[in-house]
Amino acid sequence: MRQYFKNIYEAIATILVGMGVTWRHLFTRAVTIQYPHVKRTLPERSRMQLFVEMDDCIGCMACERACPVDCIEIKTVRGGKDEDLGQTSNGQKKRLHVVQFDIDMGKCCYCSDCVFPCPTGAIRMTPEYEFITYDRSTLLTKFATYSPEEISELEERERKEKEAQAAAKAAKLKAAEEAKKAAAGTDEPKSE
Amino acid sequence: MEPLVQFFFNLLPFLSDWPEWLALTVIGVAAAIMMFGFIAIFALIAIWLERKISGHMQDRLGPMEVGGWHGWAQTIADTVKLLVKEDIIPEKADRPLFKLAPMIVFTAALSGFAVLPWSSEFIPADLDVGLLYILSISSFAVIGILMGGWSSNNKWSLYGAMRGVSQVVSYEIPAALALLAVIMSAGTMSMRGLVMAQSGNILDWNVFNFFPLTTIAFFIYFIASLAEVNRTPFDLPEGESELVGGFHTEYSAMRFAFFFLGEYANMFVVSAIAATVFLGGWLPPFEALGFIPGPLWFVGKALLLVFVQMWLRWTLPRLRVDQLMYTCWKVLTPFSMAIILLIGLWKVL
Amino acid sequence: MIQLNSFLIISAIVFSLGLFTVIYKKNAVGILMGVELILNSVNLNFVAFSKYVDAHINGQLVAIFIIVLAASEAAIALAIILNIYRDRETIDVTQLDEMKH
Amino acid sequence: MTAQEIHNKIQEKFPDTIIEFNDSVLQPFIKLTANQFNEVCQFLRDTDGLDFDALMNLSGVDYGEELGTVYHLYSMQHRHKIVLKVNVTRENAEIPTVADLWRTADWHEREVFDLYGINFTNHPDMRRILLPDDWEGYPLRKDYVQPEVYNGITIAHPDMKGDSDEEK
Amino acid sequence: MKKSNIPESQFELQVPDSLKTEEMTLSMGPQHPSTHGVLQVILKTDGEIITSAKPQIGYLHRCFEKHAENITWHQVIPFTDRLDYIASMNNNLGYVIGLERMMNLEVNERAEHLRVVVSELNRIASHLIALGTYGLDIGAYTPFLYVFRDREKILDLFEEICGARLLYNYIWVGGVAYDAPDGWREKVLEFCDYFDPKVKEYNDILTFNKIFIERTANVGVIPAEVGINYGVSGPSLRGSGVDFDLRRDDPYSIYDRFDFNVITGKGEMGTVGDTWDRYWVRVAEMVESVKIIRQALENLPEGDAKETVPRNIKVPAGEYYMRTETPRGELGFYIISDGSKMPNRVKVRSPAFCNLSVLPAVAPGVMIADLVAIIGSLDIVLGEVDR
Amino acid sequence: MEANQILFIAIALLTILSAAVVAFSNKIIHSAFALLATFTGFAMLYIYLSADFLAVTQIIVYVGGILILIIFGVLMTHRIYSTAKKTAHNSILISLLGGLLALGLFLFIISMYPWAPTVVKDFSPTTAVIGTEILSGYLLPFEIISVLLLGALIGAIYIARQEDKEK
Repeated sequence: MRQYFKNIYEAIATILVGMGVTWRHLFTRAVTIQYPHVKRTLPERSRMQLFVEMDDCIGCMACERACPVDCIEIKTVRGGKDEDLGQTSNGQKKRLHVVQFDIDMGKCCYCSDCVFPCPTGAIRMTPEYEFITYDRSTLLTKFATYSPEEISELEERERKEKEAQAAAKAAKLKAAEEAKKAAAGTDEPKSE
Repeated sequence: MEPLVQFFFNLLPFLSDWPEWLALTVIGVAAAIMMFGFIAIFALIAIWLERKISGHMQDRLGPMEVGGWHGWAQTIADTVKLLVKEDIIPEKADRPLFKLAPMIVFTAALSGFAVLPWSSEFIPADLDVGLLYILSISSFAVIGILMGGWSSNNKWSLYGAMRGVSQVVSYEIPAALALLAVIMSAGTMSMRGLVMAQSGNILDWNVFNFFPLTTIAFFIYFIASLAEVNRTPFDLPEGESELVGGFHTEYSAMRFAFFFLGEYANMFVVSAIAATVFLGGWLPPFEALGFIPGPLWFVGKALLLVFVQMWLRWTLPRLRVDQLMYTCWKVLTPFSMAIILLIGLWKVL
Repeated sequence: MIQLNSFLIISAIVFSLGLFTVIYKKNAVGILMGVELILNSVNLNFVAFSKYVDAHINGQLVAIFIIVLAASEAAIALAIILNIYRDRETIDVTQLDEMKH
Repeated sequence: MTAQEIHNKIQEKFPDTIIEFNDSVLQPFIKLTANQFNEVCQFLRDTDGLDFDALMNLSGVDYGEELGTVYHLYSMQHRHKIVLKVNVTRENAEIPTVADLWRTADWHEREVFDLYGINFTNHPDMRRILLPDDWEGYPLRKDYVQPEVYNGITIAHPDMKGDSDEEK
Repeated sequence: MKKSNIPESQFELQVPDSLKTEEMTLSMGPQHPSTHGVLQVILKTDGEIITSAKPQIGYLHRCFEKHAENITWHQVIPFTDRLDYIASMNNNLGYVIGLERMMNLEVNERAEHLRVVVSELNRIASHLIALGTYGLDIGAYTPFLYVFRDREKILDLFEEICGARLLYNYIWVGGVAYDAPDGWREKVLEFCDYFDPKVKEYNDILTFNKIFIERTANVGVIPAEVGINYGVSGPSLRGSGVDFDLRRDDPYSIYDRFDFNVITGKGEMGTVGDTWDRYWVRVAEMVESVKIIRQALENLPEGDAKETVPRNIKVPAGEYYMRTETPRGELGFYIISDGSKMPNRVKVRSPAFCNLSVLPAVAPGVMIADLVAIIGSLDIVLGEVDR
Repeated sequence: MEANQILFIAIALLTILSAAVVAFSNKIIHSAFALLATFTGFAMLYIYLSADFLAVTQIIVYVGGILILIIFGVLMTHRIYSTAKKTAHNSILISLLGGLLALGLFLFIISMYPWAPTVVKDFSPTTAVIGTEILSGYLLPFEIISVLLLGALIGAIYIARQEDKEK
């Protein structure tokens, strides 16, 4: 019987305590931020959209290898022999044309693993977070500035260079072989 | 009947020249439309208030966008949204009953307004058995809930309906007994008579009349009425964490809106009854405040109780079914019976 | 003017419907509903006579007693039906015939 | 109690069951035969002084030729651990269940069955747990080939199909 | 000594035949407000009473273990974030310490301290969610918003130190990804001062509310031996009165240097091991976590937290089972390395998985509302259950 | 025709039609819910008969009590989670015959006797009169019916819980 009345008393008392809490909060300042009108300033480390400074990219593919979800796709073309591709901001010389640097933000897991291996600090995460779209394909960001013609031109040149190199190599090899042969003996008749 | 007719005759004198049946029909329809309009407006305001109150109690702001000032048009926007939403009826549902259920629930809530005394002049129907009438009306809502829950052909809905029925049927008893305590002291069941019996200042109100007996009766009625309108901590029939949405899980669009409207109308009805029976209805607390018209006092008192209902809702967790029954049968009912007994003794001695 | 006759006719129709229900339904709960219809129609007669024939309101008082009786009858009947259902898994009255044998 | 002592105790009671005991690695383990495994576990759990009342972890492993299950036991009372290993052949992958001794094993064994296809004999409810019941194959086996279609749904996204492995 | 096995059917409710009404089979979930994600429980009910409850999991299965076999050691870390996405720091920590022990790697002092601070902050954040959603399960809406208000502050701190709010990828092999920025330490201390009085607020509005106590006390009692046998761990096991905390009993990182209490359930409001006890353990643990954070920040050494991070990770061949105390319990990583740059096997012994497995044992005989309370008190995260 | 009479006819039709649904419906649950309309119709007819207290009592007891009992009875004795359940019936011919016979008999009797009202009463509140009557003239039946109600209550509980005794 005592327990019965104690229960009733406790119920009433604790309900009143709880009501007191909510009553006090009725007059405390709300913590909500009215988002589109007021925006929080994000700390500089905020990991939101990826950004690549293409001038600094040397096409080393470190970020592509580091990405755990394969959202970065890079294609490079070797620069010409005497071509000057400029320097990165930390003074490294660029040797490759980065003809394709695609980041699919729809796949990105925002781990920032790609940021750390970059030797030139070209890829970084920015506090930019408003990139919602209705179309998933627009999340694929292309950073490379080469036009398709330029790319095919560069690729063509690279192919030619490669061929030339291969030819040179083959010629070199052949020459070496011949030299070897010549050294081994001159008595053998030459074929054709 | 007379006060309302008189009220309308004063308001629109030409009505008295019309044939009686026509005048009466017009008055009846006008009163019903007024009540419906009141419910609609009240629901709009109450839902907005509920959002703002819950928001501020939770350190939030609540709706802020629609309509400019503190999102005052949010509920209107939501109503429009509900109106144009697709009305989904489950394929295996019992269609006639499914469609009927929200109407019954809403009609029951609307019928309750018939006997509310807004002021000494304006009482839609001053029944001799007014209070009993209100108690009887709530059984319609029960059937509506049961109908909706069963016809949805959803097990969660059925659970919600079963809980709702057992809850409302049980809590009618302490609610009726608590009101009976006052009926005993006032000697009438007419709403008007009940208010008239409390005339004087605040100490003549029933809530202080047989202090502390009627005060306890007031709290008992308030708690039981919370249960009757399925508000937290007694919102088991729709307890969203257990039964998804309870009896209205499968309802959408306007049918859902009618359940919702019914709930808010019921909130007002039970608060208004408490205000009438215990807090002196349209009477001001002191004679000096008599210049404020009666309906404002009445609505103000009812709104105060509605606010307390909301306040409780955003404070308390939900009871379990067996605890609900325990509270009803082992706490509220014995207490209300004891109060009736004591008031009887008081009256006799 | 609404006459006594109208009530009597309504009552008669509902009574016959109730009787029909009692005979027609095999389901015990259905039969109970028929009984409720019959009781209601009887009640209506009592109240109608109370208004038109009786100088006092004896009819209404009888009707109140009938309502109470109907309530207790429904409670008992449903308790029995539930019990039968638990035992037999059916409440089809035509199958509840072992008392005959 | 050290791993050596635990090993000795088992050796004493079940002389033929221990295949290998390695005390030199980070976490010493005892490799056991499958046939008496349940009895050994019962012994480990119920013997005073051993009291391995908790099965911390149960995991399937694919060693290439063989499949195996690794049990990490812990004693709440004495605060000592031991690792048990049971290896079975790919063709005849059956291990006695320990779900009756440690209820933890119930779901873990189902998971191993689900992902490695090791059947635990006498398990009360040997079904797949994480994958759908009609899934084919045991994905964590090293020789598992990802099917292209499951119930008419293409599994691999066209962009992703098989490019992740070769490139690295 | 022969100990008795705990049979599967021990807890199955035996309803006498004569009392049996029709059993109803209910599918609770995978879309249900209080299954904390995509858990499905197949319920058999007799009225409001549950006669059996069988969890069906796997709706969120993301093949973590298969995935981990195809990526490098370091790339696994972002994936561990996504196991228990409410307490990612603790997941990082478990995996990373496992690797460090296999590689025999020393971590510098500042990094160790930062690790402890962020893990404990994350523990508070996770327990806050547990509290809030538990209140929601019981029907109290407001505490949920209060805890989110305070969790938000922790997330802000995290964002400042590592840039992310939920999936941090912060604790790396050999150290941490970023050093703490200037003023971060003071901000954390400020948070600690702010947080202590808030616990009283939670207690006022929820913990000691009579309705809440009635709903949770004496419900879903897990006796200690049953809990251990089922592999229940963490606050759920401590709620059953088992004085066991890996931070103290199997220490990792630098937890052995701090002074904190291990909270156990004492059955203050009902039976030892009921849902209220599990809830209360979480509340009290938050206070202990604040204590640890204060101590760690007091001794936070100066220096560079990143200096010991190796550039390329090669884990020597071997295997190791590393277990750490996450907010949900014993998170184990069983790591097998064959010496290559990718793991051979990473098995996750997830605490939520084991905690959930006890549900069929405690559910029979309770009401539907209690089942919700029990699931809430086990504090499962489906990301971790299904992996 | 006055509005009053139109309303009366509407109510009468509601009562009779819903009673017909109760009788003829194939789904027992529809019968149960149709009873709601029948009971309400009767309550409204009582208002026409100046029996306001009785009308309210009718709703409280029949709708709030008996009807819910009946619906619960239906739900508990059927596979309650399927809405498509239909029930079997006896021969409709015999039943119709029985019903029509009774109806014919009643109509015959009603038409035989000129039911002229002997008293004309205006509406006056009945609550007080009923209260006084129950505690004076009808005290004995009142007491008996109270005891009966109590007995029925205990009996119903006893029957419904018989298993406990067996155990």
